[in-house]
Amino acid sequence: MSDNLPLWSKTEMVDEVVAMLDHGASLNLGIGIPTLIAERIPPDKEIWIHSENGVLGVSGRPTRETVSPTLINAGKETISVRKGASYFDSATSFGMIRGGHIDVCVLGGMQVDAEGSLANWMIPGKKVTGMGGAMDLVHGAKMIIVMLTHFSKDGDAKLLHRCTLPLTGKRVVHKVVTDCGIFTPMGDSFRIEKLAPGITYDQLGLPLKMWTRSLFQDGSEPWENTTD
Amino acid sequence: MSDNLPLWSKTEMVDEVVAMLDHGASLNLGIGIPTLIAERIPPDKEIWIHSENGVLGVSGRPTRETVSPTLINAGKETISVRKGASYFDSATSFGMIRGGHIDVCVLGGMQVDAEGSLANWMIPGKKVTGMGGAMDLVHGAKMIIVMLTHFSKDGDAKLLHRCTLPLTGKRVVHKVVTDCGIFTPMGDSFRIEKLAPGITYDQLGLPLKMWTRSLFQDGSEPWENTTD
Amino acid sequence: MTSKVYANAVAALFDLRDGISLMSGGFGLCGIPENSIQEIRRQGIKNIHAISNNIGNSGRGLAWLLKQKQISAATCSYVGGNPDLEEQMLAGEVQVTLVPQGTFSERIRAAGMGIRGFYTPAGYGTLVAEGKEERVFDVPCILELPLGADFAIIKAERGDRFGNLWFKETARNFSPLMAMAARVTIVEVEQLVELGEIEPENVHVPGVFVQRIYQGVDYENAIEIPMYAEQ
Amino acid sequence: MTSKVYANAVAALFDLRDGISLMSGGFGLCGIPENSIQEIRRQGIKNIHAISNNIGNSGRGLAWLLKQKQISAATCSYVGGNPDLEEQMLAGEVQVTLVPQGTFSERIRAAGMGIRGFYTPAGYGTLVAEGKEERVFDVPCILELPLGADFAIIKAERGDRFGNLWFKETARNFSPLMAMAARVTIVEVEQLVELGEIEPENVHVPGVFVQRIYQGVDYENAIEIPMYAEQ
Repeated sequence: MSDNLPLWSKTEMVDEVVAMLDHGASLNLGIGIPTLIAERIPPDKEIWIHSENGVLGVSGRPTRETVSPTLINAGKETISVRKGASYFDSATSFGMIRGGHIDVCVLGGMQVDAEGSLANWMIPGKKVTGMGGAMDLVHGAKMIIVMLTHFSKDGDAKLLHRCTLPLTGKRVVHKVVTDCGIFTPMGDSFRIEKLAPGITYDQLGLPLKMWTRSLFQDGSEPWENTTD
Repeated sequence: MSDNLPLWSKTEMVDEVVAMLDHGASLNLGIGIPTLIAERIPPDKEIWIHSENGVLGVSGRPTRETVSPTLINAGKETISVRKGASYFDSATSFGMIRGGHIDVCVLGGMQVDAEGSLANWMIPGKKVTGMGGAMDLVHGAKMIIVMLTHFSKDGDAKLLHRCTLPLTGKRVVHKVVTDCGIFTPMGDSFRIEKLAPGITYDQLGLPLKMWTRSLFQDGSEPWENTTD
Repeated sequence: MTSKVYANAVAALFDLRDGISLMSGGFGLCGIPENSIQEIRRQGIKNIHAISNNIGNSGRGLAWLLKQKQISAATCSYVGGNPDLEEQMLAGEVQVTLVPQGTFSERIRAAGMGIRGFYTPAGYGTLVAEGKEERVFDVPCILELPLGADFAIIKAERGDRFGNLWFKETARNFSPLMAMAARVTIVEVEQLVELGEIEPENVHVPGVFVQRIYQGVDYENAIEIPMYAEQ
Repeated sequence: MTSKVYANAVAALFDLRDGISLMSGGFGLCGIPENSIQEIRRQGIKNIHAISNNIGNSGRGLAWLLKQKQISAATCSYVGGNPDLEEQMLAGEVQVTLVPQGTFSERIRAAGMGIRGFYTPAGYGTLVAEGKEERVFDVPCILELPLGADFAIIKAERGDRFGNLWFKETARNFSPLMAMAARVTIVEVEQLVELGEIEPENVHVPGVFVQRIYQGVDYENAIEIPMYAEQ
């Protein structure tokens, strides 16, 4: 179903998220696509990246000279840190999240629903990986953003009225960024905040009643970007 | 009632407690008489003294040259520390106690009862000071020792069948050291572990049924120290 | 984000108002935020709910605010050695809630760490347990709830512009917990240092817990009970 | 007290036995107690209940014990990247309990700090909440209980004979919490230093939480996923 759509690339998705971040914000990045965000933040934007294994101030990748086996992110990849970084134990690290001290948390997902529930840790009967920190990360950050491709490999939309997979968190997601656009869970429908150029609402893979239009602050309507 | 008794001095009481401490033990000292313990530990006995305001490794007093306004004990007195000392926040400090990591805690008291309950923070209708850390300190340490004079100024025994003052902790005390001797709360009575030389059980200020004899490890009986 | 660094106490404490809940770090007079307390005294705001272990001591620290009748409620563990508080408590001018010190610390941490309640044995079987849920685990416990605040005023030895903090000796006490637990945490430091000057492993409070920071001045660092070794 | 310092892993791990619960610090392969794990592999003790975030990764760390079928139960948050565990879990050879990572950390801390239970929103409305008490505070929460162990094996960068520890970079992770939560905590260090060499303010784990310590040897310090800046 998505084969011929003018979808956003991963980089375009990442840049949409980066545009949502305020200067000085603190940010937790889940493993997978969100990790790319660290590499797309412009140098003049001071963002404090938290990784739940116990570091605040992730800056990017080390060189072969500076790499350290004891300096990794939650995806177990080597990282480097900026001046002003700090290290702490895992209880403090998750307390930062649970206690509401991190501004934005970006996670990957398998399904998101209109109620804001997220499923991203388990497919019954298939390989089990464990929830890791995801069930904690969805509680506490001031804004929870989920990034995922809009359609599964089988062409099914991953934005649903209600998730069918086991939940990671119930009513926790604030924004959803897919390769089709940006959406806000509204309870029984998603509000369309932005669509990738050329995407129309009837290509979003769910009945019309699942989508609600919203005006942008500048008065333009997202529909105007579409061929609808 | 206690005027003519051959009571232990404060120093003798303190030395009885010091004798109970194993080399290498960790020890929390309450404010008041227990503070003196820090100054009576022999140099060859390595004792790690904890003060609940956030220090482990208290060693004694500073000189006028080394004194620091940021280095105090829970009694707000200036202290010094030994090599290997550490500082930490108050949550960690009380977690050390509550979590059972401190071997011995010595507190002052107003009343102790045969059930092992302690009252040491409030006399209704009189001056209120607050419980400070006492209600936490009585839970968790492997041995809770209460030091107090055996009799009040009015001559009433402070070791009772049941405390009459508001409790600091219920069934928490393991040993009681008074100026008359050392006692173990047994539920309905106190077991006499040791008496100050010349003290007899009928001078202890409560009916005979409140006291139980015990044999020392060397086979001698505490009664043999008395004129009974 | 505007910068977290403010010129002084006047600039950093611009939005305090009557009726706020206010945490103040320090144990007795050790590690108290002297500049912030003096600025609050100058502002004269009223009906403060003060949350601090001692609410001042020996007529100093938060007792400066007590003397001016700026505090109407106090949550603390110990009022001994604080005649201003004892007097106003007995006169009914300050509503005092006494909390066991370990529970006080842990409730503040819980507020900062997003823990909604916890079970502790401290206070079981005492007046402190009245009205609280009791439950038996390996030992009988009572349920205690988080303790947060609108503002926290904190003093640290060193801090940088992101708000990373380092405390000296026993001046740490409740301050890192309060920094986590308040909606707005305002820190004064002996030394405002460059980013990176506090070694990342040795940061006591990561900057994300701090909203404002300024260089303090004229520290008294009073010693309450000086005791010296016999020399 | 006999000294806490032991000559090596063989000496320090003298009393492990079949059926123990065993915490192991580290995140993936970062900060794992390599010497202690190898000694347990040599000893061949069985029916271990392993409590560790990943129970090894990429065939290393605790996966060495999995390969020898020494682990019969595992409490962890993530099994991805650990084919040995996935295989034995699906074959029913290892009973795996998955715990959300923040809850995992906080439960271990609770065991160490004497907290008998706490309420957290993490896991509410999910499979994790099944069979647990739910209670609504500002948000719906579930009750979680402390997680302790018979033994903890920990690796630190520096440690002294009293057991004061200091960790490098992100190698700290769960280790300080586990040191608090186990009945016997056995630490191996890159550098065994003199008392006082770790600055008192910068001690990450005060020695009172540590029962045994030894100088480790031959550290591999493997990097799981090396990623480099384009140069």
